[in-house]
Amino acid sequence: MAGSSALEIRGIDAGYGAVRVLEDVSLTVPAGETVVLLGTNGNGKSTLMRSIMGQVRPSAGTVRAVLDGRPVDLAGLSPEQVVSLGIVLVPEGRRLFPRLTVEQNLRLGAYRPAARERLAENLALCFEMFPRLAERRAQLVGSMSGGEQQMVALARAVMSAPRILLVDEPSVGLAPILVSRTMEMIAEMKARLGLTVLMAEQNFHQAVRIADRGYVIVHGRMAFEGGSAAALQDNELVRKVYLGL
Amino acid sequence: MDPTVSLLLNGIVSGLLLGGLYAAAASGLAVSFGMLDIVNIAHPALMVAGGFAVILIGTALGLDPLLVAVLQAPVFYLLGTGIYRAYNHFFERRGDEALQGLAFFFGVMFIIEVGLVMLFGPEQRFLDPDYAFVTWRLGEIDVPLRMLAPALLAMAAIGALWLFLTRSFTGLAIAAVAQDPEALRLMAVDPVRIKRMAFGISVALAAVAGGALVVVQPIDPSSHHVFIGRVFAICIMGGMASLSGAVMAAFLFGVVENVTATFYGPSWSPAVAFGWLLLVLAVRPQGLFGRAA
Amino acid sequence: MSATTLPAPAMPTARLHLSYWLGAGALAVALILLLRLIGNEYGWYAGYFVLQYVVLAAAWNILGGYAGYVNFGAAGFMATGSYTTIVLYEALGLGVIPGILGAAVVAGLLGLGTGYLTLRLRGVYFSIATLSLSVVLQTIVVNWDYVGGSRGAYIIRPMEVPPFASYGEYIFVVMLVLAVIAVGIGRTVEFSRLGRGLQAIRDNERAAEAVGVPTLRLKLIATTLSGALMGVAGAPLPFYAGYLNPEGAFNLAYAVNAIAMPLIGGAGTWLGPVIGAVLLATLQQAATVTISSALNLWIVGWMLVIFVALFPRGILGWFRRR
Amino acid sequence: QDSNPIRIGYSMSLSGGLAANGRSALLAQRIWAEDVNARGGLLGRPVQLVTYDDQSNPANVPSLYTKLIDVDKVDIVTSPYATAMIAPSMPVVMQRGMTYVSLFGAGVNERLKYNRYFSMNVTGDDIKGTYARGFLECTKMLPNPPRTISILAVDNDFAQRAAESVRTLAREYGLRIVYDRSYPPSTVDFTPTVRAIQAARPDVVFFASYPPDSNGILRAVSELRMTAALFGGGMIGPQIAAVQAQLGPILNNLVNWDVYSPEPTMKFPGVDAFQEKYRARAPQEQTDVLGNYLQPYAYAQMQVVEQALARTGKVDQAALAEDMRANSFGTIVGDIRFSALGEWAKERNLFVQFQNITDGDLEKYRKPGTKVILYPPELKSGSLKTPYGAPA
Amino acid sequence: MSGGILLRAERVGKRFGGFVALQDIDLELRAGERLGLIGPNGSGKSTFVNCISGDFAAHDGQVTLGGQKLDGLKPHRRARLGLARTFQLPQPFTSLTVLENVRVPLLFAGEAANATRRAMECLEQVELAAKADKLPRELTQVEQRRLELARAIALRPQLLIADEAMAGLSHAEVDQILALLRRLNAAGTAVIMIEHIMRAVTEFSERLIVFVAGRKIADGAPREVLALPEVEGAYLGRQ
Ligand SMILES: Nc1ncnc2c1ncn2[C@@H]1O[C@H](COP(=O)(O)OP(=O)(O)OP(=O)(O)O)[C@@H](O)[C@H]1O
Ligand SMILES: Nc1ncnc2c1ncn2[C@@H]1O[C@H](COP(=O)(O)OP(=O)(O)OP(=O)(O)O)[C@@H](O)[C@H]1O
Ligand SMILES: [Mg+2]
Ligand SMILES: [Mg+2]
Repeated sequence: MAGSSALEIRGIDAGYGAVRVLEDVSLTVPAGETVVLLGTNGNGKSTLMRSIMGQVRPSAGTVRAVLDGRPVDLAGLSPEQVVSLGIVLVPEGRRLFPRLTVEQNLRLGAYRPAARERLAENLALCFEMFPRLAERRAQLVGSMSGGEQQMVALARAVMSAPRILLVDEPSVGLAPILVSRTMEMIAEMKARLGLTVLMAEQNFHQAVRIADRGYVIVHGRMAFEGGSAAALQDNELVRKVYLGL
Repeated sequence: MDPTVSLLLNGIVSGLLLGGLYAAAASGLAVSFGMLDIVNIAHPALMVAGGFAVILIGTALGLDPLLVAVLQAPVFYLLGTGIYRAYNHFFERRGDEALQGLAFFFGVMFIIEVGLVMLFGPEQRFLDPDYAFVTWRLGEIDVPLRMLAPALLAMAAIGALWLFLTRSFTGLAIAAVAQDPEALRLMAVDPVRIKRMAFGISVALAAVAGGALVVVQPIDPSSHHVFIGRVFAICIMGGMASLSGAVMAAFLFGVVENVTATFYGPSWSPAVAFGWLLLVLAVRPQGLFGRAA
Repeated sequence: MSATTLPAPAMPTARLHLSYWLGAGALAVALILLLRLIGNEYGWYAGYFVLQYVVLAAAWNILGGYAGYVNFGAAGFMATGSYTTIVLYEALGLGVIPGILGAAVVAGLLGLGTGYLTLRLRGVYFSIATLSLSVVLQTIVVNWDYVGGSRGAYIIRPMEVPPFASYGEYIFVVMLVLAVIAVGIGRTVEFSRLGRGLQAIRDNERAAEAVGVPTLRLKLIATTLSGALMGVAGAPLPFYAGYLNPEGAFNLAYAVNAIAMPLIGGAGTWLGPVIGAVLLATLQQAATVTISSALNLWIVGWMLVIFVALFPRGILGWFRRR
Repeated sequence: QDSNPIRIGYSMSLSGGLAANGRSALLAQRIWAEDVNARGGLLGRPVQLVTYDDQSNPANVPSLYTKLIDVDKVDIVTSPYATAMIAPSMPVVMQRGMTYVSLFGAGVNERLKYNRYFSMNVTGDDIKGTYARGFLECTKMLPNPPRTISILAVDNDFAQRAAESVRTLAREYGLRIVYDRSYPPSTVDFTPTVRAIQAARPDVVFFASYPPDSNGILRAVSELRMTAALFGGGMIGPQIAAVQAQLGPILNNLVNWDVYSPEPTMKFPGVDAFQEKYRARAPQEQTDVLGNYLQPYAYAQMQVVEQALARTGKVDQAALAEDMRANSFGTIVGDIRFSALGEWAKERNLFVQFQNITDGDLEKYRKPGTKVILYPPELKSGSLKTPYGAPA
Repeated sequence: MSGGILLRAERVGKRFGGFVALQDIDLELRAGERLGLIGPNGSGKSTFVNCISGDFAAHDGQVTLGGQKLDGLKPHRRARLGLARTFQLPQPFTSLTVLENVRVPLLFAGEAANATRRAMECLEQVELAAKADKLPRELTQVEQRRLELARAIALRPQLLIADEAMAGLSHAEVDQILALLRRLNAAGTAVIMIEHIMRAVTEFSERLIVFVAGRKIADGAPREVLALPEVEGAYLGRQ
């Protein structure tokens, strides 16, 4: 598997209306690895994620996924088609269904046919990872605390039985104890389910614990590519912005 | 039996039967209005249109109105998806649905009503199955089949809908789609397709309710007026997105109306029923059977 | 909801308001002169028909357009105004003008009461509550013999009101003045902090409260104003028609038009309801007198659909976008 | 010969709640215009009808009538159908001093006292004092004198006047009122109401209702097997073909207010010819197929205009009114004379009983013997059958 | 620079149905104080803010601000008394521009005359001035949070409660917001900071309070509080 990339983005431009957010961005997420995407806010991390999912249409460049060794061009696919392939996003701001219960939210995660088969198994897995959700399975999600909602968002992604998981800032709003646990969980999910993970994250210390490599995006351009966690830590930009050095 | 008790019991039973008709009319709305947030004020007009279709087809083929109502439901499903397509194209896609959609459906309501006048004339139309003249007697309680048969059909249709909504993934998606359509796409669901289906279902239910209405009473193109306030009130009282809530509210509404009519005269029954709704809303803003979020 | 922010007025507000009143006054005088020139009674009556909707739409817009509280019960408020006039006529023999003042007070109080509904009811819940209110009011009127109950009430109006050439002209001028006032009030609301506060409420009531907007007070002002003006829109009706029954007073058309007209013109702007009302009411009147069959209502229905489809943010919104 | 037509303008309800009757009235009036024109017109001029749809909405009426008078400059105006539509036209018509023949208004001129108002309706000046008399007279035909009566009336103008009349007259006939209520037009289910009436055990049952409620009431009555010695009243609906077809035998022995029945006693000259033409065209115009109700009166309304014009020889509103006050009119609904208020000088509320009905076939309604006239005595064509609703 | 007691909460309690979200919370805050409030997710922090701001009616207890009892006062009255809060999930006025969003509080705080100028100042403070004419939906999540802050400081509050104003910010951006809060504090505004970013909390707070499961379990100097084993167990985890 080594070397054959699971997600491959080449030279994309993307934006909203007349506003150009991404310029000539390339990025590779090799199969079975966890890649962290760094960048201060407003630099286009979420836009990049959305471009992969088909929520934003890049005006140039290619987005390709390799699934079971078979390359798939994602350009022109709708989000639902992308998700059907097993590429799942935990979106910024969680995007839960507030007037549905925890359990209903999770079940909806398993909508894609491949995930339905594993519904029971995945549900048990979610409740094992987040016991709080098992306690609150009948609570309306809208009434949960911020952190609890973050748990639902992650769990819902698990329910989709992802092959490639995109996570947009998973640690936002989580208590420290949960941040490290979430990172471990993503690592564990990756190990258990054989995932490939692309994660946008601000909490550098936590992110590098599980990251195999990383990118830094500045003003919509790829500013740095770190082949390993150590390389990232040594980068000037990262040291300045994330480590306060 | 004490005559007053007998009156009361009969009032309750006939109220429940009337509630069956209301439930039929409101259940489709619980989907479009309650779940999709589409204020389809033309729903009762669609119901009456369904009634006209039932009479036309039923008379031509000599079939039972309730049977025709069920058979024609797929056609109305398609009509519903068509209306939704227009709605989506002109409003939803542009993010202007909430209020503009209301005006749109007001227009649809006029078009249907006057269209029916132009097609069939303003006269009353009817199609009575044989059982419409049969009344069962259980002790001192009368159960006219004219009211019972439609109520049972309504319950069956609502039961099927309920199973569909609670047991299927599509049903779950219908419940979620209005809350965040964009997020639903991240669950591999096409929200537009889901809404189209759901709206089609709601219109199909309107057509079934139209069949029920035909059995209960003759109809004319403006018959829907009396239902507009009632069905929306019932949906609200039922807690919007809750089908079981809407059914309970429909029964309650029917019973309140009929018991009031029995003891205080029919003159005040709408005021009592709607006044009561105001009261319910004042105490429980989320409806009688709704859940606070 | 269609409105986006308006640029802050460039002129000082006082001058801005003065220019409205002068402009509207001039327009009104011009209109009267024009109709006199045409010189037939129908002009006054058709004009009244359109203007009553201008008042109604402007009134609805104050609550529905700015604050986003959709009132389904406009017919109830209008009828409250009409029946206030009838009561004053029956009891004291009063004419149109006192009727209008009375209607403003009574319908305003009813609006104030409705305002308290907004304490707990938002969105469609509020709408259905106002609809219920209208049903309850109608039942009361129907059972109230003093105002004729379901049989309706007759008003014997004076044959002439000097210096006006005819009663038609008189009632038209009255409605014209009311329309100028109603639109002026809507406009004043829009450019005042009341309007801005209502917009904040429409967008996010909880946040508005948190940043110090007295939401309840603003909503009460809005429901009272809006209710009073709707009552005013209905107040001259018994004198216009000489007769009113509950079915006519609570006609579905009022509730529908009160919503449709601002939406088509552009809700949440002062001019939108005027445009919508003039356009739609003229169209309705024209369809009624040109097409002498049921087709007229059908065409009105299609027009409604086509207009909202073409101008999803109202006609005004469409121009703004260009 | 003057080819410049005489234009008669009015509004009719062609859509909305009153449309069913409005449309058939319009058809009758069109037939009249064709008849007149076939005879060479009026005063040597052809007749032209100028009509608008008032949508059953009273608020539309004032502007339509100003349009007719001021813009269309019609020579004559006649009224829309029913009180709620006629009343709002009055101020306009009065201001112009137009002579005005109305159709099926009730008590419109009671307070207005307009001396150029003439009404084509059988109810006469004093609805309260006369309307229900015929019905109550029928109690005298019963084998045992009844003691109690129930009243249920819909909340609208005509029904409330009818109910008031029963209330006023009941004592005179020795009847005690044991149930007296109104219901709103939006009522869907009548079972509870009928059951409440049943519980009061009235000997005589009086309903004043409108379609479709009349249907709902009679269906509920049949389902609850309600019976009464004398049963009926002022129900609007059983006069209409569609309702007769639907209710079929449920109508048997119902005693109801009416205005026309094809009994030998009512064979006024011209009515058969009118009905023949009407029935030939009704299906295609989608209106009532029989024309046994207000249709002959709509025709007669125009006959009054026609005869007054013919006599006065010119379109002169004052002269026309003068003529209408002074003369009697021979119409297809009989000879008519107007009172000072413009109502029929002598009321002619019919009370008919439905008899010998076995199914919903409408053919029998074209012939005598189905709607037997019980009142007034001079038109009486059969005898009362009692009770209503006895098990078959 | 801390003065007398500004905010006092006594035995505040809140239930949702049968679920006890807050129980017997006592808290005192001096004028100009910088207080950190931490606790696991769902421990009741936001609920507490809502009880203080008047969004929720507390079931028990009472709250005073500057000696005045707040019970029964609606949120906007409390805002006028100098209590400003931001929402954990940003709640902008969606149809108003960024500038208008900030003008709204000023219009109702008796500053209508120079509302525009003051609003621009506030936007400058949160570095949003460049986006004054944008609609909130065109802002990123983080920018929306800053807008929340701008709206809150426009009220010139005596007390600002910032509910996770820094979630999702990078190190450098956290520093910017911290600097902003410090400037405000230096001008006399007391701040309650609810935050899960420990660096921010420790750098900023003079005092730290910890909620666990709706109860206050610790209150004191940051270093001491963070050293408590129960805080580590429930909240921090092994660092
Ligand atoms: N829907 C939108 N319409 C217009 N502009 C947008 C939209 N969404 C984002 N932007 C703009 O695009 C730019 C990049 O936004 P993006 O959300 O990708 O940044 P990000 O790196 O994810 O930031 P954050 O850390 O704040 O989440 C920002 O300047 C933002 O204002
Ligand atoms: N309306 C409600 N109905 C039921 N439970 C509720 C409601 N609102 C809040 N809760 C529950 O109350 C608890 C406290 O919520 P709160 O939002 O105060 O937590 P928090 O400390 O702010 O957490 P976080 O750090 O995740 O934001 C949570 O468990 C939440 O699920
Ligand atoms: Mg982002
Ligand atoms: Mg919180």
